[in-house]
Amino acid sequence: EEISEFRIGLLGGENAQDRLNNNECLRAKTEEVLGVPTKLFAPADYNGVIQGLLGGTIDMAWLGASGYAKTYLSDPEAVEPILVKVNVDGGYGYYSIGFARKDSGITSLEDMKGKTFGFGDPNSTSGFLIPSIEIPEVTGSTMTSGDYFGEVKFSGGHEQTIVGVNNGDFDGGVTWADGLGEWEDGYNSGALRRAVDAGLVDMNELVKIWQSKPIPEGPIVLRKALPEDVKVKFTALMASLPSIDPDCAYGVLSGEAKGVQPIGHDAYEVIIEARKLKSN
Amino acid sequence: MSITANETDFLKIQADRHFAKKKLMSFGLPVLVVAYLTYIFFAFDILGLAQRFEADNARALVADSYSYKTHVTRDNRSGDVSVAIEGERKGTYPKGTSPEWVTLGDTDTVIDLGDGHVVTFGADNFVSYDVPEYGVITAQPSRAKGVQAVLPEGEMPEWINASKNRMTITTEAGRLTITRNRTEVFRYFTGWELFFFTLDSPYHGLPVGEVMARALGGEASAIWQDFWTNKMWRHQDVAWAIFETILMAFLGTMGAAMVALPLAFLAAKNFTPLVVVRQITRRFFDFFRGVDALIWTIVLARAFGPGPLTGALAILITDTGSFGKMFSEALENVDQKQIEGVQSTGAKPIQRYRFGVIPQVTPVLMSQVLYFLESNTRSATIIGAITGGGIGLMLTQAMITQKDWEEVTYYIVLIILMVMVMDWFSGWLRRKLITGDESGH
Amino acid sequence: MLNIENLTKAFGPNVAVDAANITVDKPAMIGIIGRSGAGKSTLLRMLNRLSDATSGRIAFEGSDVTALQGAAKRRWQSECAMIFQQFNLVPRLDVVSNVLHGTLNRRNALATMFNLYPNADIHRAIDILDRLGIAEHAAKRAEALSGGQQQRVAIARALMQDPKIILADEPIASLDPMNAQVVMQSLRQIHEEDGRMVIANLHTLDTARRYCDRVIGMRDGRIVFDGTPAQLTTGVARDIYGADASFSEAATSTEIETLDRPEGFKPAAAASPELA
Amino acid sequence: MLNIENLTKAFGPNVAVDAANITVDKPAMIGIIGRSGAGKSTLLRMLNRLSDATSGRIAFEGSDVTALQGAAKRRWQSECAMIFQQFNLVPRLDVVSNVLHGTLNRRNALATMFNLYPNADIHRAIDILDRLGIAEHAAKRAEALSGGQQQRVAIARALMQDPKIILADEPIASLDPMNAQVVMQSLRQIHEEDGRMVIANLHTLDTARRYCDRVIGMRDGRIVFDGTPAQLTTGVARDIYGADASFSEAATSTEIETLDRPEGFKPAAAASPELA
Amino acid sequence: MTDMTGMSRDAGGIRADYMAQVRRKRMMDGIILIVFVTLMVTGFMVADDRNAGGFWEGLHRLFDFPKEVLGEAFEKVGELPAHLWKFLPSLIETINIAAASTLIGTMLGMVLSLLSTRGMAKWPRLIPLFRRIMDIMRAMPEIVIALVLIFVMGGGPVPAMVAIAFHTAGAMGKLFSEVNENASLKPVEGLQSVGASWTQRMWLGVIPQVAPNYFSYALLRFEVNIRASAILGFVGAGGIGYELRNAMSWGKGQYDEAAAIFILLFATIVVVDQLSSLVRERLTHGKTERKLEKASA
Ligand SMILES: Nc1ncnc2c1ncn2[C@@H]1O[C@H](COP(=O)(O)OP(=O)(O)OP(=O)(O)O)[C@@H](O)[C@H]1O
Ligand SMILES: Nc1ncnc2c1ncn2[C@@H]1O[C@H](COP(=O)(O)OP(=O)(O)OP(=O)(O)O)[C@@H](O)[C@H]1O
Ligand SMILES: [Mg+2]
Ligand SMILES: [Mg+2]
Ligand SMILES: O=P([O-])([O-])[O-]
Repeated sequence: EEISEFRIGLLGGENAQDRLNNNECLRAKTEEVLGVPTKLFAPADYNGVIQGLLGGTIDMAWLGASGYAKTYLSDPEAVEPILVKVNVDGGYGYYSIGFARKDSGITSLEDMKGKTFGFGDPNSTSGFLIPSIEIPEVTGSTMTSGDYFGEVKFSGGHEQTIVGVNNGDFDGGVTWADGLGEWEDGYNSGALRRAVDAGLVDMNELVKIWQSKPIPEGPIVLRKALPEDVKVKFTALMASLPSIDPDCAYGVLSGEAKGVQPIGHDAYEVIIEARKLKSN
Repeated sequence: MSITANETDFLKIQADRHFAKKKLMSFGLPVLVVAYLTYIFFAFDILGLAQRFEADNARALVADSYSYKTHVTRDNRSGDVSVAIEGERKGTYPKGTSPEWVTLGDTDTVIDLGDGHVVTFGADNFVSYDVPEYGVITAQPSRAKGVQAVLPEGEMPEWINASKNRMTITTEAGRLTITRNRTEVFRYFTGWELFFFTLDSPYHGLPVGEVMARALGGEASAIWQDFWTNKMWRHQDVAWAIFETILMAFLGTMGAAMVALPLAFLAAKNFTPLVVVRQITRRFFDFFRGVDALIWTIVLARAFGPGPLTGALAILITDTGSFGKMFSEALENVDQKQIEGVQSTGAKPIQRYRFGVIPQVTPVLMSQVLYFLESNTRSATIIGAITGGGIGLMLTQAMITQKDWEEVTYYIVLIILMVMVMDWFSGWLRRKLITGDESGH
Repeated sequence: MLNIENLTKAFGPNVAVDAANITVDKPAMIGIIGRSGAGKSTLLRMLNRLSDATSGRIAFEGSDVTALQGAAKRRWQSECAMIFQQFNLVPRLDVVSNVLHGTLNRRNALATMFNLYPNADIHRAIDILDRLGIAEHAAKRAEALSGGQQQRVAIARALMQDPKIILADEPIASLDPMNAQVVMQSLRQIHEEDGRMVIANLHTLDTARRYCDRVIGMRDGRIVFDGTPAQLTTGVARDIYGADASFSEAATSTEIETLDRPEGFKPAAAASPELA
Repeated sequence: MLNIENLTKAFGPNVAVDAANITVDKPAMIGIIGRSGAGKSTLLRMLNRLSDATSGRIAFEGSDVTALQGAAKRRWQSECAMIFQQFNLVPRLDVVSNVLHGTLNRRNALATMFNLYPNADIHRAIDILDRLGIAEHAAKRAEALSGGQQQRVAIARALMQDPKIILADEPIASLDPMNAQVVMQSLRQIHEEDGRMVIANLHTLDTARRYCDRVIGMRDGRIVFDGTPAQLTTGVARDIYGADASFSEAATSTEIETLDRPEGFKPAAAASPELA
Repeated sequence: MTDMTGMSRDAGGIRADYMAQVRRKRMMDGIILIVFVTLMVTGFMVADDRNAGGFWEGLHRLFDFPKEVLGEAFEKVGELPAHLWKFLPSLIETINIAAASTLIGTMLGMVLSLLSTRGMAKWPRLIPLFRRIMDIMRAMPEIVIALVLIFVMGGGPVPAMVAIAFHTAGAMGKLFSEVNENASLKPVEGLQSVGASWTQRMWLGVIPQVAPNYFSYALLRFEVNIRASAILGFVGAGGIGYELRNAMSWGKGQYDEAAAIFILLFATIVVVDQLSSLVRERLTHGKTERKLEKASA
């Protein structure tokens, strides 16, 4: 069988156009390698990409762990993980960080009792899934509005959470960071760092109130139904990207990375179980 | 006197009562409105909102919409100094070059923020900021000891925000942020920088006349290319996005009109005497219309994926509902006489519709379709924000990441212009097609 | 040639036309009179097959018109043109297009959908309009014409059908006396020159008397008079209209002459009536 | 008391009222005649300050009316009621409300918006309606009344203003003769009983003659006649109307009596005039 | 009837003229048809090409998503009443946003329309200004205003309300001024002659004439605004749209909630739609419908 087109889905987190720009080099290389027209798509939220993968209209995406779990739970035959990003330190994990405004006097989850708490996107691992499981372990209560927190809301995404906390819409919220580097810089990479770089927040005015256990980096996935040679060619391209074009890899992998390494479905079983837990 | 005094008295009493009722009515309505708005006032917590109102954000938004900032950054680990417009990679000055207010030295970098404000990056991560009428602030960030700021005598003013590992100084001239890893200066300028050409273009910074002259000198296509592919403002992508938005509106509206017209006959009393068929068709219209285009977008995204086609189909489905309803109402209002006139000549049913019905309803239908074309341009903006296409996505994403407010402003201006142009265009078409059509074939 | 036998039309319990019998042997100009609700329109509509008879039979040149269905029925309609009180033109279309509607039955449906009429038809339409004296309005929209002109367009459409019978349902009721005369003259002339049968519902006696060879009177759905204009005396008219002795023909007249009545001038009186 | 000096109104190059001079010493009933376009309406509208004069001056009891602005101008309007040819009532509101509009200027704006009229005003409104013979329609919507009744409501509204002057712009032009008479009688009576000044534009000579103490004739914006009804001879009238010898007053008459002219009955003629 | 006997002198000329007109007309019709068809076909091809999935390949998957949602909803149909109850407050919030913004927008639109109708305007010279203001208010998509306001004052119903009210004011202003243009100015002049102020003239002279039409348009707008406020919830402005997005994007496991929300939303829209057409029918006895057409024609 043949494909006539290869379609790459891009998850949110940045300006749609920045995302397209950052991945333009990957698009060109893929087109060259596969010999078919390749296109980039940048839907507004995680769900947009996931629906595309499920419906077979998107062939490849770099999902979050929870996003992968959702795809798998909806249709186990839809996609398969191929590669995962490896951090500069060799690990492939990141953290969900709980934070609040310094001037609110909140310094820990205890202080958050009765306050407004902000999640990100429902399909985010660090912005919802992991904290929604690990935070109750600390507080000993559920995440339902009124149980422990006064109100629990979804901001819609990591950026909105940060701005929301900074503006006082939420008393505290969770977002992701690599956990490396300094707090005052917003860590080495992650949503906080981007907000600092953009001049949106001053880390002096924020405090960390919670940190999760390491979260496995999300997989780069391909649609299972793709022809085998396409999968092989594309995986090879992705795997060699950091070495052949570091600049391109920086854009595609959202910052410094040591490289990518193969990964399978098993690495995400935990997340899938976690996600099942949250479904009613 | 036409009537007796008695009767007049009776009339007066009646009038009194009448006016009492009127007073109640004319009071009752405003009272209801005020009561409801009061309820809303509390239900929506407007007082609390006023407290949370972020004047700073509003100011930042307004300021950023017509100004830009240039970042001068030193990486305190490597000592490298870079100058970048809006701090973005695509706005970075090539190594060794800088705007004239930044003097790059071997060890010292002198940044003149204007009005006497001067920031100097010295050796060993040393930073000094000479603030007129206040004094010189120095700092020497290091990994071990933090920022180590030294301020002039006296109470620390509120425009300085300092902690062990971080210090921010915000003045009218600009902003200085020092952390252990980085030292960064912002200077603000009015305007939309790099709107025409980015720094890597040879045409950047040239006066308009000069660019014009070069364009006439045969460089027109190169100039256009540099402008069109401007990485900062991405004019090409924006143009495509606008086009996609209009395309969604056009395909959706026209497609819906074409689907709805035959269906409308099924829903019109005078054309479909069968109650069952009529009711089923009408309920279908209600359903298509009642489920908003937004939800159709989500439903369709699974089958067609993100993109303008999905948006166009969502508009098509919703508007089939709206048009179906409106068209069938128009059809129910047709003048039977004309149809009978055509029928009496022995015309076939299809000819009866063509000449007895269509000429009557075209003006109404046409004006409704064109009105929707304009309003769908607005809807398409929103739908694009969800399906991933068009100017709507660019706008919402630029807003959500909350940095490039000048881009947000640019998109908003473009959207308003786009909608106004479509409004004007549909009005023009309406006049041309409906009133200008003399023989009305 | 035309045989109407026991033709009846009931709307629920209400019998609009009650066992009408009419026989016409050769093309004639026939006027049907009767007051409002007598069943005149219903009769004509059944003739054109715009509505179906409840019982009874219409035969034309031997064939049973009441039994026709589908294409055959439309064929009949094209042979039996109808002119309406309100003209029933398509107001937004131009005059020639309206006239061309008379050919719809003969032409291919698809072609007409796109307004593709043969040039010969267009020329004939203009000739007919010319004959009726309104050729100069050919390109105007029908709605831009006066009532009398519109009715002549309707007649042109009827002529375009090249019909054997022309049915006219109160063709002049919406017109002023001047236009009424022009329209009736046209119908008469068509009858005389082309030898077509014309059946016209009329609501004024004098028109029927002046223009028709034969007058049929209807009352409450039944035919109560059938004879020459000469036989239509005031007494008979009173019977048809169910009027009493105060009935005066002038009340229903549309004659132009009767409008120019002499007026007596009387100077303003000085006395003013009491207020209230 | 009323002094109009060199009052002029120009619409672009077109001078509607050209240096009009009128002096009125004591309340009178004044009729202004002249043909269409003579400037009658424009003159009244300037008096009421509905439109501004181009030049010239209106003085009433010493004060300069032309110079008033804002509240003072509205004050003047309330003292100088206006009655319009088309009544200018609010059709959807009831009669009493329309009459009460006469008090708008005196009452608090907010109160009137909520229909808070004092009961005394309501009673007075009904008394005035009663005086004009239409009290029984008090509760009806204005649009439900006949033209003559509506004009009387308009007069009632004017009276409600308790004005010093009543201006009436062709108050009877939209009315049938019977209603015209009632309305003119009412105006005359108001003048006589209340001693208010009434200035009425009229387009019929006989009305002016019968009801007015003084008649002013306008032609092309200029005042060409100012005198008693007796001085208004047919020759003068011809001058005012710019008519030739064929001018007959009857053509403009609205007298009731002239309508009941005997009618000669003429049977329908058989001859038909040639068409075209 | 001289001209009925033969062809008149100029009938030939008329014939030629008319034939020329027919030819012109046919050509214009042909060109318009070709342009339209080309636009539709190429437009479709461009959209199809720029879409992730093609139209024809996706067609057979059209019902995949509804099947998934309905499947789960049926599976857990027992929980439906509880869900309906759970989301009722959000629905009420959405309806409140729509109602309040319709109310405020309509009142604002009323004033704007009076200020921009010839013969009624308080400051006739500023009519073009008020018209442009209304154009801009109308052109501004709600989502833009809402997102900006969310940035400035945080999420919640108020940004949505302000955004919708703003847009509504512009849209209503335009519609209302069309209604005003059909209103008679005579009563206004009548009131002016008694010395009434501008507000009195408008309130007593104009509003009674146009109120039924205003009301009917406002009801129509209320319907539109319910949808708009649901959409804004989708981008973070609270109400039922927010719940719907969360349920929808979580996907399998919460589709039953999505279905419940959907039922609420759909039922509301249908009820309001039916109610408003009933009221409008009563109010104007079908008059407005015709006016509407005329106004838009
Ligand atoms: N479609 C209909 N449904 C029910 N009753 C009808 C219908 N058409 C006509 N009628 C009734 O049939 C009777 C005859 O009506 P018809 O229109 O034939 O009278 P007419 O003589 O043409 O009167 P007119 O002078 O008013 O046109 C009337 O009582 C009328 O009410
Ligand atoms: N608003 C206006 N703009 C321009 N010209 C006007 C205006 N109003 C009146 N005119 C002109 O002023 C002249 C006088 O008009 P006016 O209405 O005063 O006449 P009139 O005597 O009341 O006539 P009529 O009997 O027709 O009411 C006319 O030539 C008219 O065309
Ligand atoms: Mg009839
Ligand atoms: Mg006048
Ligand atoms: O799934 P996340 O990348 O948002 O943690």
